[in-house]
Amino acid sequence: MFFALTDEQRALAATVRDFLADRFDLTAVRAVFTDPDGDGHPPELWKAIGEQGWLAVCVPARFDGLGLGLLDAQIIARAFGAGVIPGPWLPTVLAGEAVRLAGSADQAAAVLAPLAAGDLVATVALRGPGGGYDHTGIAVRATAGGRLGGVASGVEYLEVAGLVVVAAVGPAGVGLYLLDPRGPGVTVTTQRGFDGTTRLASLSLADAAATRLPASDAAVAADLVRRGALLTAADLVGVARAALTRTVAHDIDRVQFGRPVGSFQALAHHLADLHVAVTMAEHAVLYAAHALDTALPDAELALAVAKSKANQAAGDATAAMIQYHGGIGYTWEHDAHFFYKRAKRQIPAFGDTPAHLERIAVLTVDALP
Amino acid sequence: MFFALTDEQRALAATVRDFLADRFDLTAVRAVFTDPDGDGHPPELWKAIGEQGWLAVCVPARFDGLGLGLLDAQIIARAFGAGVIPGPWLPTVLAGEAVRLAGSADQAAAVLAPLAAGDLVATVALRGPGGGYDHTGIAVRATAGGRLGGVASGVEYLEVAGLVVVAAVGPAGVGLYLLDPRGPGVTVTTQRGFDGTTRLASLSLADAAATRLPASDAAVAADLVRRGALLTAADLVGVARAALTRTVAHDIDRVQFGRPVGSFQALAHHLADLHVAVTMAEHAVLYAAHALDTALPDAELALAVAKSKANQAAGDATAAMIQYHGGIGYTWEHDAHFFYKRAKRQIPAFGDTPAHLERIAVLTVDALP
Amino acid sequence: MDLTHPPAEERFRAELRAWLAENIPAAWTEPGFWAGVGEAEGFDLRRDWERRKALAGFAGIDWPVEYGGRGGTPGMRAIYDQETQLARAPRSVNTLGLAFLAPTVMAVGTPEQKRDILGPMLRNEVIWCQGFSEPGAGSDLAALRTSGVLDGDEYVVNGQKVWTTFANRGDKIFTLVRTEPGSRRHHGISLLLIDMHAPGVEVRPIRQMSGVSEFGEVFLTDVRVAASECLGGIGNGWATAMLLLSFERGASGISQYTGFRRSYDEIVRVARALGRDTDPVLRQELGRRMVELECLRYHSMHVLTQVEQGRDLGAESSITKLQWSETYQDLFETFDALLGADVALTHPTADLDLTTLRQESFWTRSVTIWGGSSQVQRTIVAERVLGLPRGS
Amino acid sequence: MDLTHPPAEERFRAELRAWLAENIPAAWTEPGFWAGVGEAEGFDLRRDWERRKALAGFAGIDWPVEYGGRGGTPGMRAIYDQETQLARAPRSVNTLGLAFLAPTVMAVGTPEQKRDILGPMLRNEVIWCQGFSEPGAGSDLAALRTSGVLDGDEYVVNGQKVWTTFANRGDKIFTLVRTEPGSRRHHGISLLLIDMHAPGVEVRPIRQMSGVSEFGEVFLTDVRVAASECLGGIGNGWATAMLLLSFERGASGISQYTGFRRSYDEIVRVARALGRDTDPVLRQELGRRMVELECLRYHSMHVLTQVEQGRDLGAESSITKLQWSETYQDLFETFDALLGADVALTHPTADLDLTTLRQESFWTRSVTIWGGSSQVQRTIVAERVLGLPRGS
Repeated sequence: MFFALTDEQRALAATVRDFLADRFDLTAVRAVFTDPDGDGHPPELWKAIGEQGWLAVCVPARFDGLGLGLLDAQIIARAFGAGVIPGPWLPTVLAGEAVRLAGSADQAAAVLAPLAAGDLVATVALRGPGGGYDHTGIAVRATAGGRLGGVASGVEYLEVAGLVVVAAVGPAGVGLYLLDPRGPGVTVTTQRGFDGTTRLASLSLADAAATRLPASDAAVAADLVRRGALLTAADLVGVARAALTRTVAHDIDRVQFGRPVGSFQALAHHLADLHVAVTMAEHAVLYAAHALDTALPDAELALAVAKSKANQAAGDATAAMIQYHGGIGYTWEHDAHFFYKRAKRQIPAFGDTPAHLERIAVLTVDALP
Repeated sequence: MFFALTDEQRALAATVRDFLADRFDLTAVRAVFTDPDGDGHPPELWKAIGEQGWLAVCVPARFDGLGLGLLDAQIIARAFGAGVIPGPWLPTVLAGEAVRLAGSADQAAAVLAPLAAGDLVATVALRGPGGGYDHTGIAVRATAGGRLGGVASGVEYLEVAGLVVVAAVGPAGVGLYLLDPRGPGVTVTTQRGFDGTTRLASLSLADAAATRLPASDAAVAADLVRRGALLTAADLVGVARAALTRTVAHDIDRVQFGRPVGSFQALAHHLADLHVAVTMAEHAVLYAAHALDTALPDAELALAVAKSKANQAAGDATAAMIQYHGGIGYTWEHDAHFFYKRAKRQIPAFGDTPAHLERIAVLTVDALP
Repeated sequence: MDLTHPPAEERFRAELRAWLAENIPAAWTEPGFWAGVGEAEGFDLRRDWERRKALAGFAGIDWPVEYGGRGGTPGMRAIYDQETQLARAPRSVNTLGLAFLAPTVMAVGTPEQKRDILGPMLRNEVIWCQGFSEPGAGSDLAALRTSGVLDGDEYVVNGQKVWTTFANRGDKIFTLVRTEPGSRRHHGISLLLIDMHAPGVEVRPIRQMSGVSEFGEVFLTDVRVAASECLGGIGNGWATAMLLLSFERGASGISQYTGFRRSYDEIVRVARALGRDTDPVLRQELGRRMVELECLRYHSMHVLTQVEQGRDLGAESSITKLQWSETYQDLFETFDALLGADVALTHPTADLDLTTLRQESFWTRSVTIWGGSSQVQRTIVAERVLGLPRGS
Repeated sequence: MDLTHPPAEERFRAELRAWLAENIPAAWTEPGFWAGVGEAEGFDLRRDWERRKALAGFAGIDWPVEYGGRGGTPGMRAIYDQETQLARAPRSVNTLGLAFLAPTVMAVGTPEQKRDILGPMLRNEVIWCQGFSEPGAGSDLAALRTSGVLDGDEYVVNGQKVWTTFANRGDKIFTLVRTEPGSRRHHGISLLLIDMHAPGVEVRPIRQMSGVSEFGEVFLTDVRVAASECLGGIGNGWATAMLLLSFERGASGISQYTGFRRSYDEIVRVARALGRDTDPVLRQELGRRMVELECLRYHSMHVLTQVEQGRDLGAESSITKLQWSETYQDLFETFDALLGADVALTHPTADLDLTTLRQESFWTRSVTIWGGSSQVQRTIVAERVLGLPRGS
């Protein structure tokens, strides 16, 4: 039994953490956050992410990747969450996963090596406005010839992406398509939002040329969503842990009524409950990553558990971060709102809690013999 | 604006409270609770209830009743909840309401006077096994001639009742029927349960003769359920307030780690939240009773709010009563479990929380212009 | 029970409602209007509107006539709170003055203070700020450090105040100042009335997480204040401040209810636009929110009754605060829940603009902090209502 | 990550599983069996079964061979916890001895104590009770008042213990006694081993709210105990007790998970029988319970890993306790929720017997109280894990 990260994995975690503390701390985040007209994609950060190999984690070795799995990728996602790091790392990794899972040899060769090196920003467009992450949420149709029409909403970093993986319903059902977002028939429209640690846009397609990933179908699309959910859960767990740690540190120092605020029992007990919740969410993300990597029979359940628990932990911890900082935690000037807003955005991403709980019911209530 | 009880109503509340403290305290409750084979219907208590006029509250003056409304009846229900009082007061009052609302003049004359005087124990049988409180939950069918067939579950004090109001679906839809539970074609079967402050039984009917309340229909049946829900909510509010008050008193006295347990902030804050919840439930029951009595346009919403809030307050307060008494609160010998078990039984009675919340959604979401 | 208002109060309602209908421009009630006009213009519009309202006789509803008020009943005050919300009247820009300073002046002010402060406040000629909180003294007010040193018949005040609403628009500020050097905690404090335009007063707006700036910091550097500009007596500031804060108890919650009830309906309309209003799980959440909202309404009737009966509500006001603030916050958690994956977008669909609701949603994070945090309120309920022993 | 067990551990699992399959009568696993047999008969069946299991080599799995144990790994212990639950093996009647007293004896017992206590305990020849709590000393153990006065080479013990599991069936009891007259709090206490059959020991069963009596009160009146019947040294009882309680940390939660997971399935079957398993609102509740259950399982793997790596879990055991106890309690709130209006009935329909689940549901109210209440556990997490300053 070894339910833990290996020494190498711990070293990776430390590297990412140290790098961010050194080179992209909350001051750097603030610069991106408070510039909503900017592209939210600092070039020096992206360059470093490429150099460090953090885009290559899941890319097979034959395409100059590290050939690792989600267990390693979630280490990076967690650190990025903890640092509320902007930039298209997550959607790029996810687009790479789509190509790895369902692309032809040529597609893989064309996409994965530059993606791993940081030479290609990519993203995924998996649902229409107001839609969920299953096939009913897709609002793009595909012809047999691979022409796409329709719309996708909330696409991360679409405006800086060189490649989009689009989920569309074609004559043979759901498929994934590679699209050049600068091609004819493609309209990209900025979507304003409150979370300055990302950039979002909608994608409107009118007879736009795209190439199908030949092995893609509904099952692969669902798998891709699960991978997105796992990395998002890891991001949320990072957010939750950082929010809690920062709140504890503040409440050890902050004195009211002649005592540190953290010595008031009602607050202390709430923080203790949050610690239990965040710890459980950490366990759950670890397990789900491993389960997806090794195709354990309960991988789907584990994923739904991990995302549900990460949603709860991050929602509660970031709300507590504001409440237990007192007035200062509610200001623009304090960093608490970065964590709060990122959690708010990520909680419904790749499946909100009710969707995952219903999935759990399917797997444990309906499936009971 | 006068949102409060009148002096007369306060006096009634004090009378009931004092009477119970004097003549039917928790020792008397215990005797009934711990004798599951007994009929749960102490004659001296019933006699006194009749003499005091507590069965006559909603009965019109022409049948020797007091001609008051639910606002007065809920005073008694609350005191009975606070004292975890056994006996068929609530189902008898409710059966009287059915006759008052939908009975013929003859039926009213035959039933209401003896009922008001305490000479008649009555009850209501409104749903089948596993069924809810709307028409889909009814498992009794009626012929045009008033013969009943089918089954009803969880009927309070059926075994001591001289009259049952049965909801049945007949040729003209839902109706309410007067049934003699000792007549032919009627089988009464004890149903064992954990709440020793009541007695429950099922009613099996095979071609049993009954008399329809001529003005009864689906609307009257729904109104009757609302009245039952209101009185049950009042009972729960009484339970909740008593559970909280007793817990506060215990935790002021109980010393651990050299301090009264009630001075520990986490516990104190939880009790404060419970006080807010119980206070709101008290307000809500008061308002709903008045709204039903005076047919305010939002009476239906108010009832659903009152029952939902009373459910929550009583569930939380009685669970806290056990937790914050420490080990002793978990013993048979302590009284905490009377409150806990009565709340458990009453919470789903006349509509569980999800049912009332869905009703609220119908009234405030679907009905929004 | 009698939930009706007497005829005189209902006549007042009709009169007020008619005046509001005539005097609130239609454009003001359109979604996004106030978010659209700039902060400065919005303030000026509100300031002027409120002045006109005062001149029409709809200010100081329950103030005595001698102080320029209408001399109305608590019931009229509740009707005013409700009707101005229903009509989407702009929020007051002089809230803290009207709610807190004014009744304190009536109670302990000198005749000159009553004359000079109350009328101009009602007509919005003087906008008042509150200067209680300091960076190190939030919930723990007695930890304040702003000092005033007597020099002739003036105090020289130095210090810093924070969370001051409308700091950058205010004309005067009622301030807690430690006027007895070396005093500790509740002792040696005075409530001074300081001119915000005086030399040495500097203001820095505090931007909130919503992006809006309604609060500010106030820096006081050698600000000279006449000793006569003290309310309630020199050295008696703590008692005066406690008296002042006790007037929060007048609030029954009906104003909050009326506003939140509208937000609920707006949220339902958003759910409908997104096709989520038929989702049984979300319906349960909405139902749960409505339970708490309606309880707040019933509670406000209870409070009004107590006030009309002349009862001291005391620590019960903490129940009102907990009920409205926690309910308000939860309501917007439900708003987020029903937006699903598009929660982060200002316009999840082309014809759905969530700017205003989103700002309100961020605002709800603050309501459990200011005016006594939920933690402070629970302590008050535990100790003063339930009688639990003082803990820590 | 490697969530497999090494081959030796899997061989152990196979061996154990086969033995259990052969030795647990089919009748024992039928619903209601244990509720049906009387308390006394049930105890005897379990006592005897456990003795046979010990003789077959399936007791003391991770105890050293020299003490009669199997000398197995922590992984084997976890497998044992899981497989006995899966096979619905009867719960041990000697839990407190096996889990707490035994490792303490191994650590600080004299050679004679090791010899006399461990073997007979494993074979259930001596059933051990715990005598720590007193009526005035629940969570606050150091408030204990039971006294032992030295008389020759014996202590004369007087006092009262409470919440003693199997008080009426036990043979010996390990007890905290104040052996130094006038000592206070943690000082002057000794851990004495008292014969429950000795003169002066009286037992009164405590009936629980479920109606079952598993606990009891123990009255000690002039009970004479040889001074040699002390574990860990006279006057050193507090340290010995803390060492003893620290062995709770061995529990990874896998045993609880396995049991609760079965209860979840039973609850789902009840929902199905009542046609409530398709209700979208109840499905959300069930889903939420499953989230916490699965987290408990992952957590148990984490704990086992830490134990295998020789790490001291310390205060982390409070996290385990909070997670399993609160999850267990919530699971049975969901059970109640899905029963709807028939919640109070033992047989809501003719073919549905809820007696056992209902008893379990009442039992869950106790698990957040004993073994350190949830409040005590949260304090430990706050102070010792998060490093928050000691409050009160």
